[in-house]
Amino acid sequence: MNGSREIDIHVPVLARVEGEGALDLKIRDGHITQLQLRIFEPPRLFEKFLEGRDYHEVTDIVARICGICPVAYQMSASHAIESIFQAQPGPWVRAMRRLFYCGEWLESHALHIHLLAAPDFLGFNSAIEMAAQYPEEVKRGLRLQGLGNRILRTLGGRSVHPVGVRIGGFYHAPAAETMAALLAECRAALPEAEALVQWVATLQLPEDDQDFVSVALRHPDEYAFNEGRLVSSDGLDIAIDQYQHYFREFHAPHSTALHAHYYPQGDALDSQAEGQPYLVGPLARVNLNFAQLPQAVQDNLNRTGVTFPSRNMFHSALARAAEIHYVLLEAIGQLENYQPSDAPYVAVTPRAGLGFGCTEAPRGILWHRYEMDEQGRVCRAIITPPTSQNQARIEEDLRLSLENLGLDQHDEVLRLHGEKVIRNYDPCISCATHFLKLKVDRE
Amino acid sequence: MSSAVFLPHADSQRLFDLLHGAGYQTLAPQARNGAIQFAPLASAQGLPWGQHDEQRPGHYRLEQDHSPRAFAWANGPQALKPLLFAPQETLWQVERDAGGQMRFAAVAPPQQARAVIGVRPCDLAALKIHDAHFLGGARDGHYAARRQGLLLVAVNCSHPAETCFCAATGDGPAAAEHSGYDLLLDELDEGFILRAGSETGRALLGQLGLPAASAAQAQQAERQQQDARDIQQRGLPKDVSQGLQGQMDHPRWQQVAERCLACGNCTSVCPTCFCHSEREQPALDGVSSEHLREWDSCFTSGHSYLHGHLVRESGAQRYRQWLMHKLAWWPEQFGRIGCVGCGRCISWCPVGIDITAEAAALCQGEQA
Amino acid sequence: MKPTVAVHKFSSCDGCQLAFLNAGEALVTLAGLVDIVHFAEAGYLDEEARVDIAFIEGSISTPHELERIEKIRKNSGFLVTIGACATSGGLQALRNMHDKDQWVEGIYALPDYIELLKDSRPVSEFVKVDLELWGCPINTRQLVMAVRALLFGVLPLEEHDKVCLACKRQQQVCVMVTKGEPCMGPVTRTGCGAICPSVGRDCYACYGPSELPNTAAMARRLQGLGLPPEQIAKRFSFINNHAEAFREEAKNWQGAKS
Amino acid sequence: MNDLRQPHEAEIIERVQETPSIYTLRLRFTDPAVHAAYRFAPGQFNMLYLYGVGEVPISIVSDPEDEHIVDHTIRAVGRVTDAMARLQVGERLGVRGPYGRGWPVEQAKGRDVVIVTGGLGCAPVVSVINYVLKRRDRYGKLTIMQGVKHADDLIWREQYEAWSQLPNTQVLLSASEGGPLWPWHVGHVPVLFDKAALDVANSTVMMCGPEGMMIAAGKGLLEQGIPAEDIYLSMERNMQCAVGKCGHCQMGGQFVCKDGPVFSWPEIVARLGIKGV
Ligand SMILES: Cc1cc2nc3c(=O)[nH]c(=O)nc-3n(C[C@H](O)[C@H](O)[C@H](O)COP(=O)(O)OP(=O)(O)OC[C@H]3O[C@@H](n4cnc5c(N)ncnc54)[C@H](O)[C@@H]3O)c2cc1C
Ligand code: SF4
Ligand code: SF4
Ligand code: SF4
Repeated sequence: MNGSREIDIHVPVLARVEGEGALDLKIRDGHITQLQLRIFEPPRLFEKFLEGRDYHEVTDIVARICGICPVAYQMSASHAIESIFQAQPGPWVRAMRRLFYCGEWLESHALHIHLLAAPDFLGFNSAIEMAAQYPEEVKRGLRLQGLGNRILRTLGGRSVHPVGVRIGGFYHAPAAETMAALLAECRAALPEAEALVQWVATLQLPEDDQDFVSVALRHPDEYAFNEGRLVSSDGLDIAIDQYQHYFREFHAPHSTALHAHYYPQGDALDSQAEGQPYLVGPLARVNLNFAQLPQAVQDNLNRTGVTFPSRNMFHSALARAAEIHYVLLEAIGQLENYQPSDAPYVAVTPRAGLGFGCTEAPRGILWHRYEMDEQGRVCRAIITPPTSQNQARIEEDLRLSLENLGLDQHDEVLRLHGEKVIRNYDPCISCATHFLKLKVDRE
Repeated sequence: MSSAVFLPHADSQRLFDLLHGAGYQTLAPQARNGAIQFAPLASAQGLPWGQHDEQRPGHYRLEQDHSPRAFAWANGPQALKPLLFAPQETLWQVERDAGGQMRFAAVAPPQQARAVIGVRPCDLAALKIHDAHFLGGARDGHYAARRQGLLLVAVNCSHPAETCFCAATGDGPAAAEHSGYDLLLDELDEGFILRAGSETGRALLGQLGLPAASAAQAQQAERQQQDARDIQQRGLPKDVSQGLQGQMDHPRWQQVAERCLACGNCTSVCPTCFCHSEREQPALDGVSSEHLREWDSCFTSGHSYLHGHLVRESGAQRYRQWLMHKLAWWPEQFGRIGCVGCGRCISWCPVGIDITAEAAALCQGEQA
Repeated sequence: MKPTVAVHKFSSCDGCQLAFLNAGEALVTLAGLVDIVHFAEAGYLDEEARVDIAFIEGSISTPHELERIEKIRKNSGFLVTIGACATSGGLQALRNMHDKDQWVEGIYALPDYIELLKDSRPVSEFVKVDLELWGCPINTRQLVMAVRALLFGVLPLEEHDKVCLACKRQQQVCVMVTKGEPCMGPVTRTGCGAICPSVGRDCYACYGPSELPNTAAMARRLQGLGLPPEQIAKRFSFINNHAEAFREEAKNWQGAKS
Repeated sequence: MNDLRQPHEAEIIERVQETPSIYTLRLRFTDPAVHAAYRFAPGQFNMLYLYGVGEVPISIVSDPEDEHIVDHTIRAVGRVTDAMARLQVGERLGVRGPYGRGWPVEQAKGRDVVIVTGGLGCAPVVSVINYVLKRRDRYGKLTIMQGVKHADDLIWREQYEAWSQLPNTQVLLSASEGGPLWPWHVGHVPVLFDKAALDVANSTVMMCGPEGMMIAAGKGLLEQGIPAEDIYLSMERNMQCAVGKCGHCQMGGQFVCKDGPVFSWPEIVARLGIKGV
């Protein structure tokens, strides 16, 4: 009926996403002729700043790439540099890193669900508006977020740009009493996390069946987040140092962030062809590693009636809630076994070499590559954050879901749905622009 | 002098138990984060057995060896100061209702009888000064509340640090009678000689029913005290207060200011510094507010701020205020210099500025 | 009438805005005390609105950002910069010392699209700033103190003492004296709560220079601790590298021989 | 009684705008018992507390025998005093005090009183002027000397004119920079001393103002032959506690808050004129 309508939708600043981006959509003759998630955050050239800096400065620098997931940056960098220095931090550090990471997932996921995403599904502009009608839900969200922050502070001194991390481990080991108090808090919060999963399932998550490739870390013994191999839903299974053979970043003209594509056949480095979009993040992880979630988390998820792997991108919200449940259980486990350590880190000896680190940031895999000189200074660094990896997928999803919704819908409906789709990824635009690639093909 | 008794190291716990039995919480020195610090301690095992402190200007290291002693070190960054004069506390709070009416309420520090084990003679001397300052004139209620019921178990120094000069100020290394302790210890390799300095101390000591210390033990303690006195290298110029008068324009102030970070670490660790500022901390919703006080220092700009200008703008002026107050002006206020020779300001100055060296240079007049 | 508030983002990591979003219940209280009209991340969009108080996160690093900040200044009664990026140019001001054109060309396939001002600069170099909250990142306590004071109609107290004072008030043990750590506390502005020494490490000056920072004496001390000139320069040339006191001291050591 | 450092609530019962930046607050404690027990001497000061913002030391300018009121004349210069300027009648402040040692009004009995002020005027001396004027028979001649930098800086012009009309009272004004409408003297305060015809053996001098001015005036007065013990000055330093504990107001060994703010010349002279003390 209005198939010949000309629709131009321009959302100059996307609300409730981290960092600033815009959405441009042009529809001509019932077809999307232009669709861009434009990221105009000025690039901050971090990888360049890293050059020449000492290894012990790296964790403090990379934290500044992103205020929302600084821990992920610190962890990927630590792993990469430790691998070059051939340092083995040992089980205490590994356990505390998992706990630390739990704090970041909890804080970031709770923030996204309550402050950024839920208003979409309940019809509000902001969580603060929403709080008038859903005070308990919003408060529960703030409490969970606060608990995540407290876990981060216990090990990191503060929750944003934590200062407690060093190459080799942590600067200090919290006192046993501090950890006992934290344990009590986590136990008390567990029922809230369980309830949260059920609550998210009651939200009107749109039905939207799509085909996509999920990519995440997998670890043989645990639900992976701080180490593992890279696997995909179409059968990829590689070591993290192989990443650049299967994934490649490119500069899309409409964006200051680099996009990434997946090359299932490998040889991404010298391929002339375009690769394909892929998904990283909570839904990718739950889709790939559902079986490794603790039974309680699986049962709780199963009670929602949604089955994983899921092809509905909007089930990301549910995956995020399930991960909150999971990290609380994981944190409780680490805290129950806590013993303060006299050696919260291993001393490292700088060496020259090349190393890789890949961990699961709240939004998905965060891949680092470092070249160091023999004094332990950075020669070159490449950092690939999750949001740039998701960007091609977000644009693909936008196209598909808007078409599924029907392009004859009202502008306002299209715009809202488009924003909803984007927010569902919890894109972290600040991160996305904080990197730059040093080697670019210029054909 | 009250009679001395002997407590073998193996029975050290009896001292703790005695104090707990009398209702005291015990605070004692412990090796924490690389320094000796006072903290609650219930078991004698937690004492810093075998720890030594190596102190030099701007330098403090703890080392562990097989010494059988618990007090084979000089001191840590704290004296009694933080236990009585809290680094940060709420003095009072106020609520305001919708009609603008204010209700002020006192905030009392917790009431708890505390016993501090391991107080040094210089700490006792500093305490006397703080008692005069905070309890004399307008009484400071918060200090008074913490001071009340504080039991002091002092230990004479057998291992002064290189930075110590209490012998020069007359405040150590052995505690004088009537210097304020309830119990006084001399530590020997095999245990402690104990004596009481107050009625409370005597009563407590009586309960232990310990044998008298032998003459040989007493002699050993005395020799040890003498050695501790002799070993000290630093000192203050003779008549330092007099010597500093008229040196306000000395070029040395500028020279020291070139090294001084004006960070206030010296004033924070000094057991006699009492400066503090007050600050308001209103709740976000505006219905209540807390009035805080916190340690301040003559090295901050706020210390001498007057509307529109600072009385002490430069590092030289600020350093001069510190040293002159300690050594030249304090006698006007308290009848003695404000330095008890503990050496903390020397060790804990990040750049190792040495008050004894500065005083000596200044007292020599204009030659720097 | 409740005062109107906007939170604007420029070149930054979003970390300072989190002082709002991580405030917990205080965020709800705040929303009751003021009218938030623009705060994209929290869901409020009215960039062009006139407001009583504007909080600015991030440094000015593109021509578009320069236009925006000028407009915001015109529309705002009281303008507060939050964090190192907005108050001193941030970590990314490191690029001010390099030839970025070359960088960007070497990096992006389509460099024309990437418009950059020559430098990353603090807001105060372009428009009048009424209050600066230093820190990378600022924390909720600083924010609450500032908002509360402004609601009372007074200027917030400036916190510019050295980190050492806060460190000693918490009875932390000095990491420089006991471990020889190259702690920047003696020249760094307080406000963070001395968290680095409290976890046993050196302060790296993320709150910027304190009042009366004796950077020369600090640098010589670092040298005494065994740092080569290159590392001394890097101590000053870090999170607040563009703040004058640090920038000047760094210059004294860059390229110097040990 | 409460802790010495805890304020009592007081209500503003009257407010006078003296000049665009100077205002007077007339206060009464809301607790009648507190009000009844409150006593002060001229030259003493209170700590005024503005809810949620902070405290400032402010002199008391009303008459100590007027039992109903406590007046404070305040210049709006910064955080606290600017915000206090917005308070209206009926609003409340916290007050604690009185603190410090005031003017030597007892020792001055039967003698001439010489007031020397400078700069932008000085509230503390207003208290003593009012005190003397109210008890005219107890004191000899009252001489008020004020020096300002620029003619325009003189506030309370009418007030000075009114004082100058009173019997046995002399008002002398000088400006370092005069002007066409400046009928008085030009130069620093000491230029006034010759005009004052001081009875040097029988005068008590009370000074308040910038330190530099007080030093110059004090030296001039000594030259005139006034004994040092008869010269008093009111000092200003940062104050937090006002009870001699916080250490901010120290000038050498003196605590301005409790040993002063009024000092005799011999007590404080050693500390005057040294930058940084
Ligand atoms: C004994 C005494 C009596 C005084 N009497 C009067 C008077 O009668 N009328 C009058 O207008 N002013 C008087 N003052 C000066 C008055 O106290 C300051 O102008 C006032 O404190 C400025 O505070 P503010 O917050 O408005 O200014 P800001 O410059 O914003 O000062 C911030 C804070 O610094 C401290 N501070 C600043 N200046 C001074 C100062 N001069 N003395 C002590 N603390 C200071 C206060 O805590 C103040 O709140 C007196 C000062 C003293 C010491
Ligand atoms: S001045 Fe220095 S040596 Fe003297 S008591 Fe204070 S800290 Fe100790
Ligand atoms: S003025 Fe300085 S030296 Fe004197 S007590 Fe205060 S802080 Fe210590
Ligand atoms: S680097 Fe310094 S200023 Fe920053 S958090 Fe650490 S102690 Fe505070």
